Amino acid sequence: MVTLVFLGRLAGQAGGATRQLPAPLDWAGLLGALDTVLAAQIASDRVRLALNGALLADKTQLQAGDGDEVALLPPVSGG
Amino acid sequence: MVTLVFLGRLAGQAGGATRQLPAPLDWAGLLGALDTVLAAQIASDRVRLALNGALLADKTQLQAGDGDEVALLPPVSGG
Amino acid sequence: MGADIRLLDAPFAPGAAVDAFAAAHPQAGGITSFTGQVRLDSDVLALELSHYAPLTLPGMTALGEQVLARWPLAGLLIWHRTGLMRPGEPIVLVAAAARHRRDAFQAADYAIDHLKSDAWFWKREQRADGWHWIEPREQDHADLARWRESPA
Amino acid sequence: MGADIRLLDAPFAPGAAVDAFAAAHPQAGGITSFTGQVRLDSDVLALELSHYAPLTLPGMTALGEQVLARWPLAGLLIWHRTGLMRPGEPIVLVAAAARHRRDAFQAADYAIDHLKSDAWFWKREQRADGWHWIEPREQDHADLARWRESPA
Repeated sequence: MVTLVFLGRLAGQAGGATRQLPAPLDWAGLLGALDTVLAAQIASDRVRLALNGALLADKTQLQAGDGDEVALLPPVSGG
Repeated sequence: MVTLVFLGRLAGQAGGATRQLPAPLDWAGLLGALDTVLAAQIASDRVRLALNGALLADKTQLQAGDGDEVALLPPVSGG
Repeated sequence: MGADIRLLDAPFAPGAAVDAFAAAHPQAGGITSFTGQVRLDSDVLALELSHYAPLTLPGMTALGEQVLARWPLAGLLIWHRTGLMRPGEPIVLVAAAARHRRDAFQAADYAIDHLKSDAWFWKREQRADGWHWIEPREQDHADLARWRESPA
Repeated sequence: MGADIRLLDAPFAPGAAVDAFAAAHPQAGGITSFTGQVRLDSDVLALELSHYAPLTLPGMTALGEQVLARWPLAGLLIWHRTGLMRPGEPIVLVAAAARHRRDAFQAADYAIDHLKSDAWFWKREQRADGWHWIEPREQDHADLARWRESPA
């Protein structure tokens, strides 16, 4: 399984902070597994992806395997 | 009497923090009452005078009467 | 010397932290510190900060190293709260100790400006009508731009 | 609101002062503070600060009013020690509380830069070979010039 971690407002929109999806998981698989509103948000330029704690320069190149953690990171909050 | 208050290094050079001089006291009288080394220092542009807590714009215009306090202020120290 | 970088999940006293930090760096002539606290605002009941451990602490650590490389400091401290906070509680403390006060001011100023962008925190406020996520602020971008325009 | 301006002839704890100051201004989101302490230096045994009461406190008070007029602050604190101090003891504490952190930083920075010129203090250091008066520093003039060149 791949663990998705939803940060910030995405957690509320996903209905929880984490979710499990079957491995392997790529970008098309991720978008396809989410409802269309959430998928559109995650596809926006403002949301970044980290695979096992490392930010992806190009999130569309996601390749997650069994046991991996994919974090979905909206813009951080202001002060 | 007029009280002179020597601040900073001037106190050491005057041999004490305060000194009494007869009133009235003007600029020439002040310089004349001090030894020549101290008088030269006090005449330098870097030393300012305050009469009863008020800085004099032109210290050569000093006019101190009985009970007045004349402070002799060298440059303040750096941080 | 490494920076003192911490994520704290319980309230802390900035004053005691800064006094201990100052005492630990007696060769420094000056310590500049910044405390951010939850503002007392008639609308805000509480503030919640969430973070993503694999990114947030490494981001703070990298920022600390960057600040130490840029200014000659005797010490640097960056502490940040997470979790639920009430009005008046400290959120963040940055302190920089240096031989010269200009270095201490610039380092602390830079650290707090960059903490927003280099560390990953998400904030939401509880108001009478529920929880609201806080968006990035334009002022933060302007604050960061200062450092790009004029190197310290 | 007036500034909290004090001349102190005994040691004080900056941390406790800043915590109390922060608590007194809960509407401020940020507090910037600067502590100057007697540097631990192999040569310096003690530092003595003298002042001239009729000028020193009015100078600090006028500086406080000037800072409050220039930045929108929730509070301002300027405390300065006088008398004999040992290495590690705090000499000066400046703290500025503001809604926005840029105001707090600039106000504290300005206050400490101008304290040297607007308040009258004379310092001497005790070293192994006796007491030495400290002269004005070029860096202080440069620090003040910053504020004339670019208004905040």
